[in-house]
Amino acid sequence: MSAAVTAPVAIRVHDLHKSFGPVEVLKGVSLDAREGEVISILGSSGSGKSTLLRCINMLEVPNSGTIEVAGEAIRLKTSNDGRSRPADQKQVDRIRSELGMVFQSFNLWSHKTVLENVIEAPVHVLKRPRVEAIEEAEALLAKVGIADKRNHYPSHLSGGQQQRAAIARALAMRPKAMLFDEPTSALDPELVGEVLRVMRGLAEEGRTMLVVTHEMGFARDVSSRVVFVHKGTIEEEGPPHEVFTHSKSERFRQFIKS
Amino acid sequence: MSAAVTAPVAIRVHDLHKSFGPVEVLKGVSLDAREGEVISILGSSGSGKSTLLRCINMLEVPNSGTIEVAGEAIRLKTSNDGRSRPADQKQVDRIRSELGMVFQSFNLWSHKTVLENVIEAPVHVLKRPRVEAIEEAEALLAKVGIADKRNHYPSHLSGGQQQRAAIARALAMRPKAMLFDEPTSALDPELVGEVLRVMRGLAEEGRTMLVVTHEMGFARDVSSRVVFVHKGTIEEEGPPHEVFTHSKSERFRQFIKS
Amino acid sequence: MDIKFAIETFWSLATALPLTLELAATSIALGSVLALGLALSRLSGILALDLFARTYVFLFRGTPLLVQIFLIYYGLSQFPAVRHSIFWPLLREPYWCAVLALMLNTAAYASEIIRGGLLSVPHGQVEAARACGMGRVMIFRRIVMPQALRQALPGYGNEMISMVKATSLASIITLMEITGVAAKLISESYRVIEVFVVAGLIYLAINFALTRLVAFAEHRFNPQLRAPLPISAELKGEAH
Amino acid sequence: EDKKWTKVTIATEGAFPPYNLTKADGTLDGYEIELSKILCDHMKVECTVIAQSFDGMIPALNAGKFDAIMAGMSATEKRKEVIDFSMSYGSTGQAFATLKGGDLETLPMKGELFSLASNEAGARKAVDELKPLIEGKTIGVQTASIAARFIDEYLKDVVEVREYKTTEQHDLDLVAGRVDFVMASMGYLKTTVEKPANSDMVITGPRFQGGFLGAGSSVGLRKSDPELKALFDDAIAAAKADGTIKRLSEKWFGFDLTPQ
Amino acid sequence: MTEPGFLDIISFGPDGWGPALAAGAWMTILIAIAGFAIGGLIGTFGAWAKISGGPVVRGCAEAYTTVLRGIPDLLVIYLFYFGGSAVVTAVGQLFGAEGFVSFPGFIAGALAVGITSGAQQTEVYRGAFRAVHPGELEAATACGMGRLLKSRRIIAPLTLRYALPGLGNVWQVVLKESALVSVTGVVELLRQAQIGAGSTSRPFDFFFIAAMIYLAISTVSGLVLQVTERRFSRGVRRG
Ligand SMILES: Nc1ncnc2c1ncn2[C@@H]1O[C@H](COP(=O)(O)OP(=O)(O)OP(=O)(O)O)[C@@H](O)[C@H]1O
Ligand SMILES: Nc1ncnc2c1ncn2[C@@H]1O[C@H](COP(=O)(O)OP(=O)(O)OP(=O)(O)O)[C@@H](O)[C@H]1O
Ligand SMILES: [Mg+2]
Ligand SMILES: [Mg+2]
Repeated sequence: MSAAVTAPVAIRVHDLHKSFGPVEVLKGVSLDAREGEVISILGSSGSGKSTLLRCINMLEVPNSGTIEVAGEAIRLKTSNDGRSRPADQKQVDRIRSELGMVFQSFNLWSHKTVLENVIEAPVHVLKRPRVEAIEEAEALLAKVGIADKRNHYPSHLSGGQQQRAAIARALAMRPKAMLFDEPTSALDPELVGEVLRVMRGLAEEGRTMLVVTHEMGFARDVSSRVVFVHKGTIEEEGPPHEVFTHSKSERFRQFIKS
Repeated sequence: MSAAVTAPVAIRVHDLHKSFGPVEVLKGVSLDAREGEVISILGSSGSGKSTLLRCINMLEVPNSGTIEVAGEAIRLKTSNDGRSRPADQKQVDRIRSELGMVFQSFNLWSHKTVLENVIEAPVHVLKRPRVEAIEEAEALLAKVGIADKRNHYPSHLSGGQQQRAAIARALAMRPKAMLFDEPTSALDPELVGEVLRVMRGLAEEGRTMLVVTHEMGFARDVSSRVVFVHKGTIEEEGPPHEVFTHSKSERFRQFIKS
Repeated sequence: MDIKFAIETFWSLATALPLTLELAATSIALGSVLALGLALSRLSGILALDLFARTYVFLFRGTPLLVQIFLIYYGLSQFPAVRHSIFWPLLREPYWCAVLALMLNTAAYASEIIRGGLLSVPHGQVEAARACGMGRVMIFRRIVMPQALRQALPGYGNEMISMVKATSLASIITLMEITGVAAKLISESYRVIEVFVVAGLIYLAINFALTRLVAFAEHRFNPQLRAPLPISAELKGEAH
Repeated sequence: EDKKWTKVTIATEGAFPPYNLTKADGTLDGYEIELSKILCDHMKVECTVIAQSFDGMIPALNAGKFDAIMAGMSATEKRKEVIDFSMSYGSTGQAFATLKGGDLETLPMKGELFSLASNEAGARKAVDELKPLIEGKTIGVQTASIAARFIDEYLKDVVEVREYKTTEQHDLDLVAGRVDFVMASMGYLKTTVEKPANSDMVITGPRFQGGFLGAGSSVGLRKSDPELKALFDDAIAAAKADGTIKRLSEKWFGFDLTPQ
Repeated sequence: MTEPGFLDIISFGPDGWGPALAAGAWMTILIAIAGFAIGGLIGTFGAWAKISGGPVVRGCAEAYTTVLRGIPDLLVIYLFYFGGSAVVTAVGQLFGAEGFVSFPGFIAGALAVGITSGAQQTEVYRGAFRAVHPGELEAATACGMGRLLKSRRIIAPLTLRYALPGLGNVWQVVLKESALVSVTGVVELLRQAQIGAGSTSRPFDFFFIAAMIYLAISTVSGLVLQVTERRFSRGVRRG
């Protein structure tokens, strides 16, 4: 469970700041995720968890701070209008293809079937052979239990089915690291167990994972480290067995009490 | 907790069938919800829970079966093309205004701010005075903890904030009965507790509620009855203390075990 | 209505059909490429491109096509410099002047339609593609464009039909397409309504075919609006 | 029952100088406008002259939008199938125009007038003499005008024809070099070449009139209004006899176009 | 007499065409506004018919859009102008009026333009409606909003958001289409320019100034459209 503390850093976030207009959502967040680590990101609604994940793969460009993926820092530049943006789009695209992401709102492509959603990036970004991609996609869909829905369009799926399709889509990229934004929110307890098992498997393969979750069970049992975000900063951090039993943060103790 | 078994029936569903194309999703569901009852609807993903709720307020028109709200049956007719549809649109609109609904995917109106979303229906459907509606809306937004976001557009909200706005919007109608489709899926444990407390308050006021949920805690502690939907039929039903301890259904026992 | 006259009229007009179709097809095809470029310029965020596209659309949407054709055909040829340039062999020909005017005009309209379609694609769809590491071009080609197209298609259908009808203006620069021939028949017979009704029916037939084509494309582009396939069909589909 | 005419509405184009034109202040003027006033005085009717686009003028007459047309319209056989015409109030014949310095400037028989009605043979001979000189050239004419008809009848195999919606447009293409020469009414061409903008244009070769070229400009009338035709015929005859037409045409065109 | 310059021609002085051109421009605007408004009514109704009408209503709407988009606009105007006169005359004679009763060219023109643009607006609204997220409509339905209320409060603003670029196009088309109305004897801008061109043999001056006036009208309407577009796009996220 505990990834070697000596493993190389897969994702490093340093002093990240992000504002939307006048509101500062992230106020200097720093975080190191070593290879094979599974980090649960906890925090109340609106505390900035999604924003943190979205900054890591540059869907939101931070105002300041650095992000390194596999030792490579994403270069930013400040454009004329004073906003910062990526200096090298190619670099960002490459890094993104190594980071899988499951969105809180799924964002499945509405004009493609489930299967097409899953093979889209492997075939077109990673240039894998189509047949191979389909084979793998079907295995993934079976794993999350929606193989029978592979030719359906997202608008014909139930909420949980959409979420599972989104998970399969992210896994199909075989990314080195994964960013999950509440990947089990729409799932029933059985499926939650199922999906957590899949994620644990990934962790055992040595894949790094950052998981925004409200599942305390997952945080406690599966993750190697727990991070508690509160009002834009990291208020508490540590191995689950430590933070869940004797946390220094009053706020965190209150959060997990409920 | 247990609503008087003699209370009048608020929502009666009888032998409901619904197919999408060739796939039969609901295969004869019957359910009586008495006034003041809180019914938890459990079931695995894709079992037809959302479809059931959506049929009750005619967002999906059932293929056959009857639905009664407060003793009044929704009249259906079969149109020339063989599909059934409501016979009296006015009746359906009236009944809908008495049923609050929180969608699994929130469905906030993207062109209106949070506050506008909440007062829209009270002002325009129920013709309440605007000032009064605003006052009440602000109280509701405060209750769910997003009073400070009242002038934001939905696209600028976090997932949990959107969900709470959707809940406030449904409550603002002061409906006689409420249909909740996974109302706490995007919320952190603290907020879940908060929202469940609000719902319990509603139940105590005698409001009927049908709640699709994956929160076993809620099902066990708050609801007066639990319904387990499996493959389009009701597989198990009863007061929570009964079904959770000695259920006849093998499938249900397995479902809650995880 | 005089059936014999109508039939005669029909046959005279039918000889002009190929020219009408050719004008419409050429200018729509060339115009769509230009339109895409303009729409992308508008959305590129590059000030110079944006301004250029805005001005272009402003000029070509803001003035009547009749005036544009007139100025391109009669106006340009007033300048000796144009007459001695390498473009003269093309500009000398009424056909190419008509194609040029129609193409420039339709590009302005179509670029706005395409832009509307591009803007209607929900943000989350683009984000999901970005998160997969798709580059700008690929996102555009595989995610944005298909969704934008299906949104823009009804409007674009409108525009193509307008273009078919707009070819009629080519008659003022001596091209004998359907309206040109119709005008000639009218000034010989003075039966405006009869000739126009026959001509109208021919245009209607062309445009009807075009609408069906667009409707078919719409159907193809909007699979998610159709009922889900029956399982058996799905399995059959899997075979190939 | 005979109808007593007291009010007559006359349509003109208002954009075909010098027959009819619009002045900057919006009022109509021109040969036909002045003539119409004199004719109406003679007929003792009250006239209103309105401007109307040339396309659709004949159907509009038949639909009752107005009662008469005076718009430089030649009374041809084709048109006579649809409407009636009064006697002619002006005949100028059809002439050629080309660019100064071009090889067609020196066409023979310059200014000679041939009548297809009284001297068919002479006209044919003149045409045959022209043929080798204009072989392979491109000519511009107005669509379905009598000039177009003339080319179709006599020169179809010799020249390439381009048809224009208005005469002013073939003038533009003449200047641009897309056509080598044009054929149009002498009345029109004469005033056109005198404009400063057209200083490069000259009238060349012989003129033709009569026969299928029509009896010259006439008042167009509904077939159902024979009384009105009688009134106009009477008035035009009087205007011819007392020299009014000669005086007006010399003022507007610079030459006499009283029909024989 | 010396040839007047370009500025003399367009001036409001004694030999200037200024007043005539201004009157023509005003007529163009009137016809365009009337035609666009009529088209808007028809378009709304047509889109409604196509989206939620029964098979018969849908069929009618389909036939209407196909035919009116398919035939040249000039034909529609002719049919209204001559056909309208025939009808009005027949009705007039029924009540004892004598001879021809004229159908005013302006009304015929505005109706004809309205009916053709109605067909185009139908398609624009229909396309835009489809871009609206279905969930947002469901939410309105679930509140018990009646058809009208839902249309007014939710569908209209959301549809307009996506329809505005297309409507801008239709407006431009209508503006230019008003020129065809001149066959009914109405003197609008382009007709005035042609009259001027014919009467003075200065086609380029007149077409140029006409183009400038059209551009001026477009500029003003473009600004209005931009403001409206911004208003209706509130709450949209774009990347
Ligand atoms: N519009 C539709 N067209 C076709 N099939 C549909 C449609 N909507 C739902 N379905 C199918 O009906 C089944 C039931 O869907 P429903 O949304 O009711 O599930 P659910 O119980 O709410 O699941 P979840 O917990 O995942 O939300 C699913 O298998 C789904 O694929
Ligand atoms: N595009 C935006 N514009 C303005 N404010 C935004 C935007 N996106 C997010 N915010 C604000 O930033 C804050 C953090 O949002 P974020 O989505 O990161 O929260 P979260 O921790 O993921 O919450 P949840 O658990 O509810 O999903 C919220 O208060 C939200 O209102
Ligand atoms: Mg979030
Ligand atoms: Mg559901």
